[in-house]
Amino acid sequence: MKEDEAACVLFDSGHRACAGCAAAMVARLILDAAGKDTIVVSATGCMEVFSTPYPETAWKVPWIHSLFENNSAVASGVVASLKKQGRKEKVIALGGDGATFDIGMLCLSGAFERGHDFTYICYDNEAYMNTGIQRSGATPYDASTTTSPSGRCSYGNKRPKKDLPAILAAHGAPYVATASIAYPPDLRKKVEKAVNTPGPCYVQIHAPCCTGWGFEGEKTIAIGKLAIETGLWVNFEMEEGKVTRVKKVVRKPVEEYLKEQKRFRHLFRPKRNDDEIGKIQAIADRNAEKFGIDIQLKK
Amino acid sequence: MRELRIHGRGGQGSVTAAELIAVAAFEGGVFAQAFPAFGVERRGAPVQAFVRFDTKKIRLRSQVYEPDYIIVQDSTLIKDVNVFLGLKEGGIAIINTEKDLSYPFPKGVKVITLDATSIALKHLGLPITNTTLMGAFAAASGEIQLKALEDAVRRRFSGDLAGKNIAAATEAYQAVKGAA
Amino acid sequence: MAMGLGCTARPGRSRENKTGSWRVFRPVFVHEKCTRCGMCTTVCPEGCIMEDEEGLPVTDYDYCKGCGLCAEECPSEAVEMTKEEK
Amino acid sequence: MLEIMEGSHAVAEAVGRCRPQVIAAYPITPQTHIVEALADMAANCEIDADYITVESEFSALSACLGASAAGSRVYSATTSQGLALMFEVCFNCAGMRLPVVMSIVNRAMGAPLSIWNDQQDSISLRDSGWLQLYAEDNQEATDLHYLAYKVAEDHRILLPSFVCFDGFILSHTYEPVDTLTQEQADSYLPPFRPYQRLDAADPVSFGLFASPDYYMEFRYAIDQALDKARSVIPEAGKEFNEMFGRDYSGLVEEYRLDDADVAIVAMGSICGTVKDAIDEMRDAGKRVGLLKIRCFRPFPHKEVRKALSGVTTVAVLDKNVSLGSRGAAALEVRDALYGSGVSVQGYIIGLGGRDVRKRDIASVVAKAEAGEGDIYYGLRQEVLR
Repeated sequence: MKEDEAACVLFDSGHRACAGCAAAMVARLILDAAGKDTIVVSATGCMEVFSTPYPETAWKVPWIHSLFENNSAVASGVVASLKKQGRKEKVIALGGDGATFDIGMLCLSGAFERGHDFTYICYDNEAYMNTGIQRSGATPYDASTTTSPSGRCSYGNKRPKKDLPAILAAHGAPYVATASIAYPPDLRKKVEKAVNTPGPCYVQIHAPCCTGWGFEGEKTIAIGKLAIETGLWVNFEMEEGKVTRVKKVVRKPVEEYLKEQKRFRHLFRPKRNDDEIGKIQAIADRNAEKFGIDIQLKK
Repeated sequence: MRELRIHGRGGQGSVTAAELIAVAAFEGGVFAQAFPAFGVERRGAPVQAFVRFDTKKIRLRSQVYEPDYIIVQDSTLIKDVNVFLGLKEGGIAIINTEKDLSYPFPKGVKVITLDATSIALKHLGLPITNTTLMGAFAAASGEIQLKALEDAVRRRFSGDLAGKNIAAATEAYQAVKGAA
Repeated sequence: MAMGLGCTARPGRSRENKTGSWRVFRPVFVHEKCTRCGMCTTVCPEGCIMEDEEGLPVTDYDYCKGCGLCAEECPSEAVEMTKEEK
Repeated sequence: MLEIMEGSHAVAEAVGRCRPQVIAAYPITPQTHIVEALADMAANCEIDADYITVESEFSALSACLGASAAGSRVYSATTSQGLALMFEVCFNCAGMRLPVVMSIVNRAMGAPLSIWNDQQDSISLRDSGWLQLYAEDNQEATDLHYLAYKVAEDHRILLPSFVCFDGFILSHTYEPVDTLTQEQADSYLPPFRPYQRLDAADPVSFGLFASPDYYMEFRYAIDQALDKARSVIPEAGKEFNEMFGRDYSGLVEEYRLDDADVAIVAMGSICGTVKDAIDEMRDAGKRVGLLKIRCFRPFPHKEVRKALSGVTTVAVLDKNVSLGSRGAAALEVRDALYGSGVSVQGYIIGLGGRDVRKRDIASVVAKAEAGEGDIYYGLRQEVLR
């Protein structure tokens, strides 16, 4: 069996994700990288719901869902139990950005501080999709969601994304990485590295949501690529707190990413809002400077 | 059933005294129960602890309201708390003081005063009077034997410290025995 | 049938849910153009594109939701989306 | 062999002898002495457990849930606000049929803040699917842990269990306790044998979501298991008695109830004081007895009805109140005696650590006989004006 065929094996067909769902791709790709000797602890969220309506499960590895906010704590217990039993399975805690950035932050911080040997994977679709696209701490600046709608006196979400990779690196995590479903081989490599690094590791995967962001399902990967090409999402690796690898790009203006998505439509209609687009461009510029992602073209 | 109420201040070891007295009594062959008046008191605030002694299993869980004995770890407490409240007629009050107390003690109560602080300072170098007063209690009440008290102290404190506490308790024991 | 104690399930059951009926457009793989790069297999959110013995993509239409990602991402434009006849 | 020790330490020793493989707990008064003692045992290799020092009670029980699902015997302890923080996980453990055992060192719920004893904390979790056992003294508090593991892990049950004992009143009291030796403990409690576990060799998905087509059946299954516990607990108690001579074979326990006119119904450490009060009342010619509820969940309706069939008046003492209604035990007892003609009076008593004395028990009995019930007993007069 080829490597890519194996990808289909551990996360089964028949799940109920939207057509073109990035989260479903995440599930397949991370299991492909981690292998069958992996125990997955899922938070409540879109992925959990679309993959496990009783009596159906799409998971072919041992899998457990308890609550929205406790996947890191449940994973701590699983890791402790395996250690006592002398078992060698790898443990992945999996959650969306709501579970990870917001409600599960306490458990996540506790588990990382204690140094349990597991990998936390956040599939980051930048809002609460399961409950109907409400803002989270991962929602980007100016994105319109159902709880941060654009309106006569609002341009959408008022705050930029929380810098969770830096927070977890500050906990002493040996390996922290960001990845995107737009670059599957890179994603797989990072997950493989994370699960094989002792101690608590974190991988945050950009997972564009066609339903929540407002684009057609076949564009999921194209949108993910644009996020990286505009500098609004940076793929990087941090080892022992230091950035060691960054994906460089020839940057495009942010509006090429923004205009493809309904959640940013208010920045272009009824008339173009150069001020706000400029602020988002400034976020991308800061990212580019901070991580040094710009490829300098020879003149 | 006989009951003891210990009045002290947070940090003076009243709870430890109650526990050690119960341990000594139990080792001496009776049922015993010790518990603090559970509080949030910090160092210096008035506290209480209780001990019960009986020849059969003790089931009662309320605090001690009509004690047979009281121990007052610090005579200044008499001004703050009615330490004699409910003390039975014929009961014994053991009070740590260096002065002659001019206090209208309840009638029919045997009051034993001793300068436990000086004894404690002499043996321990610290004004912690709980083990000293335990020696006095053993002598005055007969509820616990000095030997059992020594064993209880050795179980709680190690080596040198146990020895010092036992010396303090023994001096108080002999002082009270001698006075009787 | 006995229910899984504590609401548990064993693998395999999700396959009873045939999501192929969700489809409006059907991917048709033009093998003549295919370079066997495996991109369609990798990106399929359903995990329902396999490779045959020659490395050519084969879709399990029981599960394909017709999202079109395979067609969109195919570097050789070897997947055509055609309207499903219902 | 009887030894005198603090309740918390006796419980910690018993827990250690139950050989938990994973312990996760967060300190809270008055539970601290138990988890400190266990940490000490772990630090000295006296127990072979992974001790997880979690950042909250919520994570404590979540970690226990994960470890239990992965196939380990687990332990936690908490009280009051800590238990409230675990609320969500409590329902989860029961729903996922994980035999977690947890000590509840009963304490009042805020606000107002109180560190003192009543049983509002565990009673408030009565609908969560956990077994609930209540101890009268420290001997029972230790022994019930062995029993709880035995019953919880029984494949006919597979439910988590609280072992409840009164904060401070038992946890901080020195009294003689007979702790089992390791050999005795091992002979009674076999190693944990999970019914199913997270295992790559045999993957299972735990904690699926259930549509309206299935949900009720899973709740019904929990209730069936609780009903089964009505016979499995006595079975385990009988075995304990045969091996060690202490009898926990009853879901309830009777004290001088045979010819009683008035029965007091109570749970936990107050039962000791009630027994002493009954002896005094008996000496004065009053025919009074006690029905102690050891097992509150499952509630032993049948046993209660049988035990109270001969009395005319029942006074139920509740160290809890279902605000807007009555004390939890009073409601259950009234349900059990429905149609029997027995008068059931409820008394909310000892909330927030208010001390309960023998004379209070006598006063409750007098009130019950006079038909004055369903009251808070012993309120300060100023609130009644």
